[in-house]
Amino acid sequence: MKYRFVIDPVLCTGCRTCELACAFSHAKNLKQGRSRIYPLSHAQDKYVPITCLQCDDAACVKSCFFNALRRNEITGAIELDLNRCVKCMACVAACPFGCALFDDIHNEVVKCDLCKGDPACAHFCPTKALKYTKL
Amino acid sequence: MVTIQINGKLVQAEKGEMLIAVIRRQRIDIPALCHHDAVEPCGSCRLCMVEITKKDWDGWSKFVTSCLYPVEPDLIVSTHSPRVVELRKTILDLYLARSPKSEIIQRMAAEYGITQTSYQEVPDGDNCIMCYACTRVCEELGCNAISAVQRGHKKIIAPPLGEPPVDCVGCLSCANICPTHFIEWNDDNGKRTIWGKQFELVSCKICGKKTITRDFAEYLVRKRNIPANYFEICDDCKRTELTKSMGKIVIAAQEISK
Amino acid sequence: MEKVMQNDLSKIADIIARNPKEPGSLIAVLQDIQKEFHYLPCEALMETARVLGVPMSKVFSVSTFYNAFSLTPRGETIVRICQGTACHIKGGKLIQEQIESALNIKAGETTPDMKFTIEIVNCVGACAMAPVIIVNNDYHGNVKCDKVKNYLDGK
Amino acid sequence: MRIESAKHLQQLQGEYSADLNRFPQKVLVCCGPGCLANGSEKIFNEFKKILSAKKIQGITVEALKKTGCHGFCAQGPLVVIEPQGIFYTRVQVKSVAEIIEKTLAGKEVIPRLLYVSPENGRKIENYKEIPFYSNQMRISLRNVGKIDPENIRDYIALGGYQALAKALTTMQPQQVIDEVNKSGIRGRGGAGFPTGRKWDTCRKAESDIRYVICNGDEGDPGAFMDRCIMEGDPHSILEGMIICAYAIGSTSGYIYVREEYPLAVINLQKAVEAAREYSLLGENILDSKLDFDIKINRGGGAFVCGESSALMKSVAGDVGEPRAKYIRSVIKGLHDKPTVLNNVETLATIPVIMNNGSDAFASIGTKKSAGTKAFSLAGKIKNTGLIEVPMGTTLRKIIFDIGGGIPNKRQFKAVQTGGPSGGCLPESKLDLPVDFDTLTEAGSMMGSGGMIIMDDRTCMVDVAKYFLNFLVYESCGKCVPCREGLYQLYTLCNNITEGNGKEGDLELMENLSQNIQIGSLCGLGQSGPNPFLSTLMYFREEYETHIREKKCPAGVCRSLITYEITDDCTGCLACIKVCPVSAITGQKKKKHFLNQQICDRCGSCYDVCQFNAIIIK
Repeated sequence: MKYRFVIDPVLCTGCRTCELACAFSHAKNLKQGRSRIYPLSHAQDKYVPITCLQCDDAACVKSCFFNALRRNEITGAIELDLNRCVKCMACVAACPFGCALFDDIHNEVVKCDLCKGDPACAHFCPTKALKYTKL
Repeated sequence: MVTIQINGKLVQAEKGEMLIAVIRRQRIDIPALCHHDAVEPCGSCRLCMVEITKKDWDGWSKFVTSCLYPVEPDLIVSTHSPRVVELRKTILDLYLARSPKSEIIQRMAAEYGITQTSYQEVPDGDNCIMCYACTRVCEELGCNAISAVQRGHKKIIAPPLGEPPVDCVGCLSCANICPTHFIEWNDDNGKRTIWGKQFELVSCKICGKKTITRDFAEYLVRKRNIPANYFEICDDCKRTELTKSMGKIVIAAQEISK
Repeated sequence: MEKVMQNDLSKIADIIARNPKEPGSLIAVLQDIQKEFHYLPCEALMETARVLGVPMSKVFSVSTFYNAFSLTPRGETIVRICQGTACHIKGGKLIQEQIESALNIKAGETTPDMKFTIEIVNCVGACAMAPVIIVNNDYHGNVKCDKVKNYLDGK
Repeated sequence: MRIESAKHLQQLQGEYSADLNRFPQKVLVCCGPGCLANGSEKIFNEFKKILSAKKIQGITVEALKKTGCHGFCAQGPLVVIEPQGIFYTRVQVKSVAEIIEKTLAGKEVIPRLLYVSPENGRKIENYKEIPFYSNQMRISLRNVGKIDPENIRDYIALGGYQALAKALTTMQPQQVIDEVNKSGIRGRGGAGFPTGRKWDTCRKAESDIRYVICNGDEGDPGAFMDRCIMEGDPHSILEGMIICAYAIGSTSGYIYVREEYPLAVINLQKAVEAAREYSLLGENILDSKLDFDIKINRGGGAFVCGESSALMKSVAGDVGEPRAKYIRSVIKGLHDKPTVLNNVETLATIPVIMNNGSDAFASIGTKKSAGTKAFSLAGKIKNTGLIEVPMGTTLRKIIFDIGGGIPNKRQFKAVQTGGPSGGCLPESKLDLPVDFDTLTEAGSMMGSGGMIIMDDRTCMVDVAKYFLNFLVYESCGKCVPCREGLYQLYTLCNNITEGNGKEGDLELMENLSQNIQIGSLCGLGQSGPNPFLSTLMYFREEYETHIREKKCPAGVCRSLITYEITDDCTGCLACIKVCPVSAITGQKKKKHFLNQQICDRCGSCYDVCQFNAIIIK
């Protein structure tokens, strides 16, 4: 792994630019995808951007019988190979943080793949609450 | 790495890789119904057949299913030679006689110029095209709840003894992988029914949203060592819970730094 | 499906125990059960699956794939009609029709009184005397249409 | 009894052979499938009863042998008295006492039971003089009909297991393979792949375990050569397998035998047990450090299991569906290990090659197809039975000289070879020398060796329909061209026989056939359209008559024919007696009446009428 995705909740203003960036960058057939990141509010005007933590011993990877979830050793992201996914929803149910999602628009399972090394959310985050930094 | 020729173009491929992967990487549209990356190839639909030859084969060529043919050095592949196209047409024509109502078959056949089958429609023909995707996916899961029954033209996919399958966990993988959407199921009132078997869907402890079946959750706990409590709440509520606990940490951290 | 008796269950267990406890024994076990009961009772299928460690779906698949197996009880007398090539060109089909009409059932079926079952076999290797029918274990060669009933009498 | 070494085996052969020849005469009762069906078991038991009760001229019950098929099934039940070679045909239980009294005790031949030459009416005493036998050359069938298959001593007495001893003690495995290679033997199962090359590839494939499988799943309808070898001479198969095991380095083998052949299963089982008892199977065979054992697997009754990968799946206890073979089974076969799969006849021939040398074998037959081939003759032929001839013998010689031609003064129309994967050859091809390549070129194939002879009362469209129906039923259903394609081909063919054929159907069927051939996953599908294509190639006008004129020239397709009684009827009542549906009425010496409403057009009356008074329209 050469990079790390860093979230600084203190800097998050809940502007939801990241959500938009994510949805647009994962658009298919001119339809936006479901965002893989959610700045959720835990107190008045206080937000935590929730997204996949790319766990080391990931429940989603363990739950997949088809080897569809595999770690990209360069970006550190656990990527979902849609060609191998049969939508059994095991990963969606198993992720303890609720970060494997089902996208009703494209009718497929989605999760954060760090945009293959250039996460759009971090790119567009105006406050730099989201950063993708070299180790 | 090996170099092969596809439709006249030199292409690099991984050794041992199946031809279909290389062909599709070249964005060449090659039809297939039984092929799916999640499961072992079986070569039953015969649509992905290509014509192969080599320079030293003296003009001789053979027809192979690209999903089941590992690349070899110096292979010369034609994905749309006249014989191959003729073969695909015949196969689609046969499919259309068997499953005239299947949309995907209609669409694929139309792409090869067939809108009406040349043959007699098979009496009681249904949309099951016997591609084994469902049985293979079930085998991959380790459930083996369904299998091909009988043989030849009478072959169907069914649970053992035609009764609700004991080993089924209701994960819907079979229904999802089915290229013709033939496998029926429904979720209603917290219950899921598939293959004549009824399953209880797990309700989120917090919001009550229905997730996967209780059997599948237990199966994942048993087979994949995932803590049972992971399945108690839904993904939405999990994120909210995570936000709450993260929030506490953030506030506490801010307090300390002050 | 008929309920299998208690002593039949122990018979099934004995048959399974005669073969190595491995998935590879599946066909052999089913053949032995078929031989004993003339069909495969569903309890036997389940027990076989359990003991050999083979999924029930595979047991069912195998037991419906091969001709040798039947999942429904057979009659006391099994009339097998050869439909090999030699038997066919020598009128095997007509023999089949005669037998079907004599017993009033179709090939593959069993009479309601459980006395007769008609089976079609694709060649029994007795082509020299085509057409051939086999009533239980007795071979009858050069069968004539009008004599068919004689072979079934007294059974 | 443990055979310690090759030398010990040789010594035993001397002993057993002397033991076998201690009687002045031997009685061989044929208990092949044909004779058994004609009641030869009862004849054997009668002999046994009488000979057990008293010794006749030094002959005890031990001189009585229950043998495998003698071949001439049409004349069964057969009894042969050796060493004179007296050949008794159509023997009945009541003749047994007479044979014992006259022939065994009195050395007198019973003319009534002898074979009568159809040409000159002469009675032939010795079977070697009957054209059916004199035109044959028996290699794989060398012992069938001569020995008691249940007794290993008989096999050893006739030189059995000597080839194994020779290979184990004087040859290196590679030498064995070279010898098989040089002999030019090709697989007798149908495709004709060179056996030596198969063994060589398997030996060279990297693996710790290798398997030998004998394919005894003779599924071709109309073929029964393998059955007769398995029933009549099982040890020759075992010997071939052990030699193969030595050559390729295998320790375990399987014989996959059809369950429809119960006697074959029993005899093979007994042979394996006897070979184990004599240490010809097991550890350190003939003190050569070779360990090898054989397991018998009964087939479940699926034609597709004759296909190598399907057979191997079936041996492993699975559904017999073939797999795509980009990796050949000699490299990755049973349990993914290198496997040699040979046909019964091939394996039974191996010991002869070892004994007599590859040159002797290669000198028989044709250049590209060495040796002999066993065929089963059936259908509309006089001398139905089992024969073996050198490759390159013409069809005419097989059918007319050996087979005796067509019965009932009918015309030869076609011969079907190669079972459902083969095809029908017409009269113009009768002078073809039979070998692997010429048959394939002519649009048929050798197959396992079933030959079905057809006369002018056989409809070729009906024959094609029969095979297609067979294949639709036997298709495993895995791939589309075979499952759906053959089904559609059958449907079209069926329509033609029912008078619903249309212009253009034949072209559609031809196109479909070609695509089934190239598109199917295994040999069953790839060769499935052959019966249709070969009949179309040689009998196209017959198809066209069915389609255009809605007539069946052979009078077989029942939707297209009616039977009528002409004025030639003499009122003999014969047809009335045979009509299974009582459609014919009439009085003696008066022209009979056929009720077309009741008639189901079975043709029984037509076949029985001696006055040609019944005609097909």
